[in-house]
Amino acid sequence: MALVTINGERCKGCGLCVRACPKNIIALSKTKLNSKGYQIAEILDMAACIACASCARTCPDVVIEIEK
Amino acid sequence: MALVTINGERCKGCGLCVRACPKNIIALSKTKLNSKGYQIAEILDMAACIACASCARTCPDVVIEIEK
Amino acid sequence: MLERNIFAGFGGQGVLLMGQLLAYAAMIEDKQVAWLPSYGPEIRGGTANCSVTISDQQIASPIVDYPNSIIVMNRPSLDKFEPQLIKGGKLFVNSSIIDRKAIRDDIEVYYVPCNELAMELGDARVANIVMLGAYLAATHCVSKESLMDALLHKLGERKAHLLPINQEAFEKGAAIVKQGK
Amino acid sequence: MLERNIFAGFGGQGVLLMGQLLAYAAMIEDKQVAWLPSYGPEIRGGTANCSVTISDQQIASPIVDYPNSIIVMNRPSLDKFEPQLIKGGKLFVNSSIIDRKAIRDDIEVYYVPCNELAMELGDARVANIVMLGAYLAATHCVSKESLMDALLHKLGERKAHLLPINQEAFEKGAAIVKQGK
Amino acid sequence: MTQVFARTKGLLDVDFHYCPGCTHGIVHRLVAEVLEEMGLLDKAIGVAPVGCAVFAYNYFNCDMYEAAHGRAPAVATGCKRVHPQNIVFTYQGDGDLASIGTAEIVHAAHRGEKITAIFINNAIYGMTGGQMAPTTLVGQKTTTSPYGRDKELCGSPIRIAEMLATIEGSAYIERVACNNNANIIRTKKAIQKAFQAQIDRKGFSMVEVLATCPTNWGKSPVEAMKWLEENMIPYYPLGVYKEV
Amino acid sequence: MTQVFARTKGLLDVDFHYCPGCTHGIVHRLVAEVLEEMGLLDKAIGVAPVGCAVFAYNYFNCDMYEAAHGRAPAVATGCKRVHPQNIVFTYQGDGDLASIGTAEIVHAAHRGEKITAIFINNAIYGMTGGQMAPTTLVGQKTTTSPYGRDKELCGSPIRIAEMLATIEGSAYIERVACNNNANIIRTKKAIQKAFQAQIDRKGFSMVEVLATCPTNWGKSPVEAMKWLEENMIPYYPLGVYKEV
Amino acid sequence: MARQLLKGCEAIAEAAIRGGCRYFFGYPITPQNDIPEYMSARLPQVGGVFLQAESEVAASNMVYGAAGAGARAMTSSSSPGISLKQEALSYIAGAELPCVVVNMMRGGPGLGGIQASQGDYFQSTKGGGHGDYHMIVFAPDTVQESVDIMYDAFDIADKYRNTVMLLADGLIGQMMEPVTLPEFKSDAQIQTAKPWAATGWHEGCGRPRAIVNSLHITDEDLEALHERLQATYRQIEANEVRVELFNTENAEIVIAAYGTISRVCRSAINELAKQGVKVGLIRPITLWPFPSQAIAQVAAEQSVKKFLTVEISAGQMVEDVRLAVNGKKPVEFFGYPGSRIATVDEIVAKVLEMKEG
Amino acid sequence: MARQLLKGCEAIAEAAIRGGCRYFFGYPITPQNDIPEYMSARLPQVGGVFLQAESEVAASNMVYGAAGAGARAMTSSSSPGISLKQEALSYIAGAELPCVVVNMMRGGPGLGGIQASQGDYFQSTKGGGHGDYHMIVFAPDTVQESVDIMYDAFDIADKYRNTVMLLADGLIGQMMEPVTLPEFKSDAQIQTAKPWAATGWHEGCGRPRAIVNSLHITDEDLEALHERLQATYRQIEANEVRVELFNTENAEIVIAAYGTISRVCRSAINELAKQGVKVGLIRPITLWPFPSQAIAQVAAEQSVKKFLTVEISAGQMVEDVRLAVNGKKPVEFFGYPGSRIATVDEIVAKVLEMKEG
Ligand SMILES: Cc1ncc(C[n+]2csc(CCOP(=O)(O)OP(=O)(O)O)c2C)c(N)n1
Ligand SMILES: Cc1ncc(C[n+]2csc(CCOP(=O)(O)OP(=O)(O)O)c2C)c(N)n1
Ligand code: SF4
Ligand code: SF4
Ligand code: SF4
Ligand code: SF4
Ligand code: SF4
Ligand code: SF4
Ligand SMILES: [Mg+2]
Ligand SMILES: [Mg+2]
Repeated sequence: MALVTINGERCKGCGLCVRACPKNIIALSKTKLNSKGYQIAEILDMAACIACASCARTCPDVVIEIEK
Repeated sequence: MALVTINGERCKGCGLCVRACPKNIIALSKTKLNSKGYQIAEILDMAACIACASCARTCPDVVIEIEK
Repeated sequence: MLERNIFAGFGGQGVLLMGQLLAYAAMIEDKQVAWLPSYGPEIRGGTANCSVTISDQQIASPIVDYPNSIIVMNRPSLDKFEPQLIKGGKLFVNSSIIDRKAIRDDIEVYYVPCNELAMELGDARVANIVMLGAYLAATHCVSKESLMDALLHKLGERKAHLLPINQEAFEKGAAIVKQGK
Repeated sequence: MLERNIFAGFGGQGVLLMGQLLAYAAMIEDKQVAWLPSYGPEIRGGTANCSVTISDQQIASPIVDYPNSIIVMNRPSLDKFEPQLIKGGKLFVNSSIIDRKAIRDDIEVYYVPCNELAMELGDARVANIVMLGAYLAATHCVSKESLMDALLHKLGERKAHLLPINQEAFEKGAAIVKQGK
Repeated sequence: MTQVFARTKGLLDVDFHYCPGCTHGIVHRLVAEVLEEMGLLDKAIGVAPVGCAVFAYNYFNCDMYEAAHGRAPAVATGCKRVHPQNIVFTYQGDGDLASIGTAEIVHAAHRGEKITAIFINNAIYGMTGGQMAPTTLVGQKTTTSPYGRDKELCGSPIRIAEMLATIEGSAYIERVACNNNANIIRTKKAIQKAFQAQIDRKGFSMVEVLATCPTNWGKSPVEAMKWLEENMIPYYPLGVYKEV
Repeated sequence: MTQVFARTKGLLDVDFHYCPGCTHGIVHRLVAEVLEEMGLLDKAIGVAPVGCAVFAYNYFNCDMYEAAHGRAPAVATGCKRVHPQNIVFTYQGDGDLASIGTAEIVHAAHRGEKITAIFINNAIYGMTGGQMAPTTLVGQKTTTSPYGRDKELCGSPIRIAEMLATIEGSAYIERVACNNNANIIRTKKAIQKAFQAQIDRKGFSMVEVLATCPTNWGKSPVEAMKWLEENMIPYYPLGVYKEV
Repeated sequence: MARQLLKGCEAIAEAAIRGGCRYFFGYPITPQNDIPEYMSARLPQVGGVFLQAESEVAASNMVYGAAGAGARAMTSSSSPGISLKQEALSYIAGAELPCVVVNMMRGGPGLGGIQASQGDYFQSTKGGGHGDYHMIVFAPDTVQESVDIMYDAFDIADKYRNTVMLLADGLIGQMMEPVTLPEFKSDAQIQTAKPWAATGWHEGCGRPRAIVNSLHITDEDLEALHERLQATYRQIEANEVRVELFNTENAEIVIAAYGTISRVCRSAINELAKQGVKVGLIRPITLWPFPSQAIAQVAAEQSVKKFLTVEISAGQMVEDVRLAVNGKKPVEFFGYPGSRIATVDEIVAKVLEMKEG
Repeated sequence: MARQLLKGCEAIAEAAIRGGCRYFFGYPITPQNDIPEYMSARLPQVGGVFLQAESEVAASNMVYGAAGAGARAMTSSSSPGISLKQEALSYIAGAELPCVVVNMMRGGPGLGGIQASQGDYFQSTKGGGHGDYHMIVFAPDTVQESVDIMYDAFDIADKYRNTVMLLADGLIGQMMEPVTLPEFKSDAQIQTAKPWAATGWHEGCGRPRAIVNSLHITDEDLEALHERLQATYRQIEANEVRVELFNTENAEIVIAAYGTISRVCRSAINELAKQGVKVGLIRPITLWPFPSQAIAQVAAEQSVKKFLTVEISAGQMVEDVRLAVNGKKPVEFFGYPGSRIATVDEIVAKVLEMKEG
């Protein structure tokens, strides 16, 4: 199983990872804002993740790390 | 018959007209220098001139005029 | 009369606009006025602030070292500007998102839950107008009418329909201050 | 000792070189010297001139307003510089191509048929050296030996074989002056 | 568990100042990864432009310059001539490289300067607040083309990759985009090839990256990506324009 | 008798200051003839460069500017925007246009500026005494490439016509030479077409003329023509590079 | 007339248009972007042309081209961009062309920062470009004054065939103040006769062939140019000096300051007046020509003991003040170079210290 | 050591190389072409690099790049070209980089002419670029002095991390005089430690990561830069002033002049001495820092009645002389702006007139 770690404090809620995920398992949190006021990206269904790293590759703020 | 007039005072003796003439009838004077000290171009054989204007076209100082 | 105000908050909170509205209203009243944004370093994001000086005489320095009033829409602005307020000056705190009280006790403080009041009206964007209502109710720096004129001018024809909600927001803010009295 | 000279002529006549040779010779003799070309406007062709100041003391101005000697290789240069020569100064005229005499009578004039003398030697290019010979015979500004050293230096190894003809040219020029005496 | 994706050592561990969704961040990461993977970090010297990437000197984990607006290629040239064994790159926006710095980039290519330019074409002046760039598309509204870029008034956008490819001294020129996974991977390969051309002393290399500026385009980051795909890629064809 | 060839009214009746055999004179005449023949003299406004042609303002029989080195296209732009109905042309050397003025010429083309540039490529800086130009051939000795232009050090010569042809805004781009009768006639035609493109408001037009600088090449005018034929034309192919 | 609340940059742009500007060539740089942006929207509405150049170098040469064509043309920029224009500004001087340039200064040197600064005083007043030339340099202290200056700037430029520069610290451009905008100048006012301009020519068209040119190749030509220029400069010095004196009568200490910082000084002076200290203000409105005479007159006053020059720079205008005072009174300096702005308190303290010392 | 007869430009180039210059970036312009031409032939022989840039703008930014890489780099140009370098010079100041620049002045403004001129005095000494910065400006009057200055210029530049400019009228560059060339500096002397330079970096390499930069974005950073710069300038003012005094003792009138015209003044002084008129000469060798103290001292002399500043410009250095004299004595000006050169006779006449008046 894959483990996607999003560094929430650095996430800017841009949503590009959401668009990039082929599994559609990322979404911007409706509730979690970081200290800068950004809605943080969250993995909705980690089990469905195929560790393709599309999300990490597209993240402009380099806040996503992936293990498998 | 063609008449080629070379404005000797303005000629700089560059020899480009000599090179350009298909009839080989232009030469730089061995004797005539103008007031700036340039050897002036001269027509050696006006009768042979075909008024092609090659000489005038190549003259950088626009000193040649041609009538026919 | 010489009023020196600082408006401060996050980029998107409309603090520059608050200052402009006040400045515009003051101009309508034939006062002298200067609006000065801090346009600081070319870095994106972060906080924004502007100062507005209003006077019935020619304004010497438009730079506000010692404000009479400070309007803070977020916490960092409170932290930064509270110490600068003159003794007896007025501090307006957006209590919706600022989680602390003022520290100083030699000033007048008004807590205005701007975002909540704005949400009550169904439009978070009018939080700044709520605050303006509170500010004017406390300072009477310009008249309500002038401010509404300023608002109308700013909204322009295309957005004139937004006037009522702004008016309501303004009143809500003013009410908070009047209640407090 | 303070000698101020102007060398002038057409572009191709080697007048800048004449000045440089004199300057170099003076340096060999441990004199102070300054060579200054008129590098004038960026226009092609036309006349060239340079001034050479030689002194046994530090040279103040390298600009020559009142030359002691003037060496003119063509007519325009004569016209231009004759009036500038100091009273009693020496004027060297390339009589081969200058068709007039000097106007002033308060100066010493030397007519040197440089081009003809050079042609006698079979090399028109040494006309300037002919003139230098005349100039030095009249002024003794530097020694002949120093000038020959300068020449050798300028010619360099590659052109050292040209020294004899230059020497001859020099002598021919000198002879003209000596004859004149 | 094995690491599939981790932050490269080529980047310092600090926040970017860029707006949310700004593609400068993606390209920074790619350049940094390539430098790290090719073992070039201790040889690399980067030149930041004037533009939103002006602070690039705070991000790349190697020696850095900040150059005057448009002059990064000249600065890189000065540096490379002193340190021919180092790997010198510029990172420039389209205002920087395609407008004020036109002469400098053309002549870096002309000299076959052994440097690599990373060229971020986001069709706008980001830092100064969204003015028209030479790369702004016809009809595109910006703060200095408020009625949309008018072809009659200011011409059609310039295609830098095509232009520089005509120059003998350029060794590797490619245009890529950072709009999706595949293209991001291609972008990284292009950057690798460009640095390799420098290592091999073949000449000048440049990678033009089609990028977004959500803030000044007035679009969300996701919308901006779509706009890039629908408008920029058709006008700026992707591909290798020069490879020697 | 009829006049077969007479001095054009497009030139003032004064001597050129150029060196003997300098081809600037030929191109001056051609431009002047074209302006006269097309009836443009009273509409024409020319911009002289910094270079040997700096005094062009003394020769062309129309209103003239003298521009800062390399900036003739910008000056012409300023003028053309004020007088869109006039015919504005620049006359520039290769140091002026291809080196210091690179950004200005590229962006005149980029904007599709309705001006015409006459570009004299003589592979050298004439006026300043024969320094290397970006167009100097590899191996060519100049006063700043005393050992011959070294490709490794300063790259291969830049081909301006090819480069500008990649730009959308350029409407007519041709490279010609003024080395013989036929090519001089072609040069004149190219100049005509370039002005026509401007009249038709099609965009930017440029004629690159391969030219000689006998003085700084250290050759007689005739030798210089031969050198041009044997060395320049092979590297700089003649022809139309853009016509819309 | 109705007052409007305008940002300095926008007010300047509108005033330029009303004063006859129809051609703007610029390049973006903070903190003056509101000028080109405003122009890009507004000029087409009045039949003018806005063009974003590829660089400041090109922009200023486009101005040379447009001014040489007889148009009222301007450019604006900020410090680094102005440095890039120096060659063209010198050419414009050498060709005796009229034009207007705005420098909305920022902190330098180099890329610096965009903080308010007056670090370009020397560059503007002594000639940042090469050769002996001068620009007429105005330094407004309010948005209204910026408008008033800009409105007449093209007239003055045309009158002397000289560059007029409006020099302001960034604050002036970013600030909003109520302004009264003047009416549009009439076409007749705008279209001054310029028989020297390149407009297309033919024999008998009533003027000589135009040659817009800064090359003066012979000694005589260059000398003649310099004589013309110097004569113009003397005329400008005689006619165009502008200065405001505030409270200088019976003042003990006189402050010299221009632009925004002069307003801070004014506050300080008011403050000091409350404390019974008589301080005056000399505010040069033209930095070149510099109001040396006015300063010398004030320096000659018995009451005046000392001068203080306050700047947002490391001490530049102070030299001109010293030259004007010419040793008659001590002239001190206070200020920070282009980042920090001296505060009212600091100026008050400095004056009090001078009073003691 | 053997004397050689060298042209000023060539002597300067050779002295630069012997003083450690290994990188030259330039662009042709009269009257300084002999410098790049000499460099193009000579630098490859000593393992250096000569590069002809596409423009003066590029050349000066290449110098920024090379200086930032730790090299001894220089550029040279003449007036219009120097104007184009103003932005880069300001960047070099902002990034605190050492480099050397030669300005072989020509007549301006604009394209002007190539006549001898000193019209760029203000540009060089007061900062032609934006922001508050200074270059160290040397003005030699002989070829030998040019050599001596150039030989040490890189040491001084490195010492202060500051630009050193050699400012000369074109005559100095075109003139030939005998010179003694110094020995090559050793590699040890040339390779000063520059831990701030970009050379390639890795953790633990013994220095922090290099950032060559002139952006100082926060108020605090920009202030800190200015404090460092101003401190450096004070140090330079304390250490590097150079001036020659000639015949100033008991002089009645003192002439201030630099460069070639100072030599004309010297001739005039000799001439006047013959007439029994005691005239002295103050010749600033550094134009910045300016020898104000030396001038003030001379101004304090009882015997000195008046000052005369002679320039090949419209009156630029005279301001610095006036500032130094500070009203103690009258300071007059004589000269022509950048075309004609005042003659010995004219200067003599001017002095005699001053003596009368
Ligand atoms: C000489 C100069 N001119 C202008 C500027 C202002 N300026 C800063 S960034 C920039 C343009 C940035 O646009 P771009 O290069 O496209 O980079 P982006 O911000 O879009 O990444 C400009 C014009 C400057 N700093 N210096
Ligand atoms: C800013 C500036 N830089 C340099 C010069 C010096 N300069 C005069 S002409 C010229 C080059 C001329 O070469 P080119 O453009 O090829 O024209 P050519 O003389 O060969 O016709 C240069 C560099 C200048 N006048 N201004
Ligand atoms: S690794 Fe791939 S599948 Fe997993 S979250 Fe990221 S994009 Fe989605
Ligand atoms: S791409 Fe990165 S910054 Fe953007 S939402 Fe996803 S994790 Fe956050
Ligand atoms: S017209 Fe033709 S044939 Fe006659 S002289 Fe000229 S080139 Fe020769
Ligand atoms: S081409 Fe003209 S200038 Fe040359 S020799 Fe012939 S006539 Fe004379
Ligand atoms: S302004 Fe545009 S380019 Fe700049 S950081 Fe924001 S999104 Fe990126
Ligand atoms: S130097 Fe060359 S280009 Fe200039 S006029 Fe002479 S031959 Fe022509
Ligand atoms: Mg961009
Ligand atoms: Mg050329």
